[in-house]
Amino acid sequence: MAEFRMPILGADMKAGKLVAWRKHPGDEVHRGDIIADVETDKAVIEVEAFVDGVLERTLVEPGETVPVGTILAIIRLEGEPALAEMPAGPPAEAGAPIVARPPAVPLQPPVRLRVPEAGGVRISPLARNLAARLGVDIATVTGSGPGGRIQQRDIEQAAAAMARPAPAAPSEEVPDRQMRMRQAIAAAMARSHRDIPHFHLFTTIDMSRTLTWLASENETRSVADRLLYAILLIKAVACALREVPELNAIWVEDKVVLKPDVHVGMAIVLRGGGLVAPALHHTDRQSLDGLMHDFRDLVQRARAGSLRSSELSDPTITITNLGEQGVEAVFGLIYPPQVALVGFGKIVERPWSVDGQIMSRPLMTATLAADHRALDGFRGSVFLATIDRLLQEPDKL
Amino acid sequence: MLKMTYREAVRSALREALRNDPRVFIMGEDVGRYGGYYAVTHGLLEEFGPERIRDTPLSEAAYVGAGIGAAVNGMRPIVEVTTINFSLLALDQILNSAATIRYMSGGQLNIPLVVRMATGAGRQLAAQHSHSLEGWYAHIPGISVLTPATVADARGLLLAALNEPDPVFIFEHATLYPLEGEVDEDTGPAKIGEATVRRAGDQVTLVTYGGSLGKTMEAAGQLADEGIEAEVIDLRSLRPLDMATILASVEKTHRAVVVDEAWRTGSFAGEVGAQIMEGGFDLLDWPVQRVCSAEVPMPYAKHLEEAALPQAGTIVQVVKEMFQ
Amino acid sequence: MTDEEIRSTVLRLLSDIAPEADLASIEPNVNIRDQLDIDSMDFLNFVIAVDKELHVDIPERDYPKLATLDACMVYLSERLKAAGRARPTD
Amino acid sequence: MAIQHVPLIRPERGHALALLREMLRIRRFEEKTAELYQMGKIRGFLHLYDGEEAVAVGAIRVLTPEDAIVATYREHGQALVRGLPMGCLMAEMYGKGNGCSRGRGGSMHFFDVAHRFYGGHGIVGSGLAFAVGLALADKLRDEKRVTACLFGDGAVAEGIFHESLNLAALWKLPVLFLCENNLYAMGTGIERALSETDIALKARSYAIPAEVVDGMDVLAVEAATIRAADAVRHGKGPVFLEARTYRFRGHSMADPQLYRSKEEVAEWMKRDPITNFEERLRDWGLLSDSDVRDMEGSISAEIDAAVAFAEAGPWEPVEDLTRYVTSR
Repeated sequence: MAEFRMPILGADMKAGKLVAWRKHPGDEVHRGDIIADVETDKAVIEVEAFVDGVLERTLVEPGETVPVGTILAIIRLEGEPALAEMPAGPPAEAGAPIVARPPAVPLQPPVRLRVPEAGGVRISPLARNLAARLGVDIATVTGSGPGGRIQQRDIEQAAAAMARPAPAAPSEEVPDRQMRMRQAIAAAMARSHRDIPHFHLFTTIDMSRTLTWLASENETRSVADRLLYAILLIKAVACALREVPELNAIWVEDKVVLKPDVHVGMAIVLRGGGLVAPALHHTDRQSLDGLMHDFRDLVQRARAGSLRSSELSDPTITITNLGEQGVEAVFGLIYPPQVALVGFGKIVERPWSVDGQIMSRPLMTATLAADHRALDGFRGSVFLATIDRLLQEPDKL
Repeated sequence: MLKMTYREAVRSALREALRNDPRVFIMGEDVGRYGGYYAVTHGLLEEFGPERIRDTPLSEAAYVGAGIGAAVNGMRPIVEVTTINFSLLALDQILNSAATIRYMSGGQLNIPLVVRMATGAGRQLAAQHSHSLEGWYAHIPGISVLTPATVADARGLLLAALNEPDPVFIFEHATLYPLEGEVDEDTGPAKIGEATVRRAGDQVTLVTYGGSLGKTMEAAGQLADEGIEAEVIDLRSLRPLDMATILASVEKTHRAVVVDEAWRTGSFAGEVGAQIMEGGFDLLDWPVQRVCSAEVPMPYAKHLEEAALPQAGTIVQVVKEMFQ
Repeated sequence: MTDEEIRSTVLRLLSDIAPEADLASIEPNVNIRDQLDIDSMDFLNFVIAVDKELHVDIPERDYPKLATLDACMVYLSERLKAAGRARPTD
Repeated sequence: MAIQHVPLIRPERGHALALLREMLRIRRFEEKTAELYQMGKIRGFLHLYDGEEAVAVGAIRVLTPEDAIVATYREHGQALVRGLPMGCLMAEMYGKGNGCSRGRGGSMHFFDVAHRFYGGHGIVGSGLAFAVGLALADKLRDEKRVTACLFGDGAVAEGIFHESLNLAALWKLPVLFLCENNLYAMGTGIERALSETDIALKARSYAIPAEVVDGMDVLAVEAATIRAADAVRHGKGPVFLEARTYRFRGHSMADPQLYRSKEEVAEWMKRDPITNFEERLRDWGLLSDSDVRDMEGSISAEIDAAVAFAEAGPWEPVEDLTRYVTSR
């Protein structure tokens, strides 16, 4: 029995359409006879037989498109008995009989890297730039790149390690990492205090509307989708920045540079001491659910020490929410090169006059530390008032 | 040592080859009776006769193809394609036959062929007669590409090419023919594939070849007056490319500028820059710079042509920016 | 679930939230948040984990009832009994 | 120019059978390669010789082992007649290391220095200049041998045709230009490609003696080639033969042949060089049925052995990828 398969009729043909049979079961077939018409992407081509015999049976109907190599018909060679019935079993493998190909060996000859004999630190320009920004001392970093070259991830890990004390590190190592992180924070805070003429403002915000709206909102949500009130604070700050853009800026080379995008940095306390303030990117454009998702992710990664350098280095303003730790008001230092720091204290039930009536209300102190070089007190107070107003219409956040 | 011009140095190598090897013969437009488009083959017809100094019809594809066939069949032809601008008509023969037949035949055929052609701009010949396309040829595996910049190399590299079993293409910058220089007639063929440090320096590496060597040396002189010691490397061959010499220099200087008369985009300078980055990333204190021709069909007017071409002043300015 | 099973589940979920904390020496009647340095994000993640693992949906108003480990045990066993799944310790 | 009809003398039996067998051998070989291509064993491009057998068999058998041959991508028949081992050709089309070009050339690029078979050239017309070069070297060294350059009517429209013929004539080079005019350059008929379709007349304009011959008649091609080769061998400069022939299959395997009618193909098939020559031999009492059976048997055995040789051939090791790029 000879198999008549869908032929390959061109250098890049993968499948063909059987247009018509020119021979039918029972017809005699001779070498060179046209047995079928097949349509390729070019046109219809007459397909010849390469054996002598009788067409036993066709397996594919005209109009069908099948991959090359598919059995189209069975030809009984001269002298062979007729087949009682078709051989059972799966249709022949669809593709053309793949001729065993030798494995392709990657042949890009490795480029021999010429490495400077003299010692000195080998570091990529990107990594050198990043180290400067994150205050990482490259001398202390071992490079994971070829030939020990220091790369971006080496700096990121060093920065994160500085920010996260190793959990179960052997005793003598903990103080070392702790000390390095303290040094980094110390350097930043010293620079902040030395260079930035701070002024501080605070206001008290009635949180009742925010909290009642949140409680009813969370009632309608499944457990996993519940929101924290901190998210509303973050969104309020982000939206307020739209109205007071001077605060969404950095101070570089003696002039304020307004930032087009709003990336609010959230101070995250790390267990066992230490603090990082990674950014929630495009905070103003995010939904509350988006912010909740991103904030949860940031907290997890901050604690695991795997924050990306961009998250660490590009917040345009920072929020510190020490209310959790029971503090009522925060008068903090700005993270350079930012020009503002927003602080939220804890929510306390207190007497509050509403339309002349004294009532008990959940009150929260919001503070603003700002760089007097970049803006004046008037704009700072407009900012805090805007936050207060936005929190009174939580449904619009 | 003998004082001679670049063209005389080429001629002396041709004459030596014709005398020593009966298989050698020269083919090209006006190489015989006219004495050569650049007078390189002047006098050879009288000495060696029309059989071996063959003027061809204006048929670049045919006489380059014929050179390939004759080389396969036991001869040692030296084909002069007048200028690189006319070689475009023979590109198929060069790429699909000369460079490919040895491989395609599974190593059975050798093509010991030398092809010489003038190249480059600087003589107000305008767009069609001023191309610098050696980089195209250097892209092709299967052939060698030589760019003699000095009188000594004009002779030494041609003699070396005649010892190669595979096709060699020699590009002689048109402005170099009248260049005066010293030649020691006893020194034999030069070494193919080795760059030469033409001027030592430890603050910046200037990589160049062929017609741009002069300007680059001039720039190095000006830089020295301003306290910057530049090392000048003459590639002498684009394929094979001597990266070892380049990287050894960059390790010392940490700064590299590649000077190449071709158009910047897709230039051979781009290839050298890429290989410096690949092989010497950690040596670099500054991104590799390139000084190439403006991306414009070569204008006729002198002041425009000079503005389009890389000049010593351009090189000096680019180097100084690397030292802000 | 027996009380013992509830207790070990609660401790496991807490350890997921605060891996560095030493849960063996946790004081059963002292506020969990202070002992384990847990903030509101961590506590919410704990509530979500309880819901996923024990299928007990803790409304926000009940949060104060889970201030300490003992309080958690009492609250959860009542909720599980109410749902017919708690059985008295053997 | 019309085809010169020279009265054909009856060939000697052995010679006649050899001519028939060579033509039949090409036809069966091409049939097998078509089958293997459709099965995916042979890939890439494949250009078959069916219908033009008389040209290769008539012309190439006349050449001596010292002569050289430059062919094109439709080269299977020429390579077989020249003596390249069938197994090596099949292995080359399989892309195997024991192919005549070590798997690097494929169907379009057979090379065999021992048989002075200087390749299939894939760029239309490029072989002409190459052949001129071979002949130039022979002339410079007074070698009394012929370089036969085979090409199709398509090459006639290329600039290199003009340049090569002019150079060969100008320098009186020992080249036998043999144009297989099969009336089509892929899908373009000759009357739609050439302002002057009389190719031999074109050749005469370069002061090259040119003759037209019936490319479907093996004896006619043989006779013309003997005359031409003799002139070339004796330093009279190049000679041009235009063999008017026809290809029964498409340009290549993917050719739907939209450019010609079935009737035209059928008409030409009546002049099949093999069946016609067979009939003539029977008329002359030189051929018996058993002769044909023996030929078919031995040819089919040779083909099966060639396929086995290719199937068993080793793949060129990938580590040798860059070998032969240069001589180093």
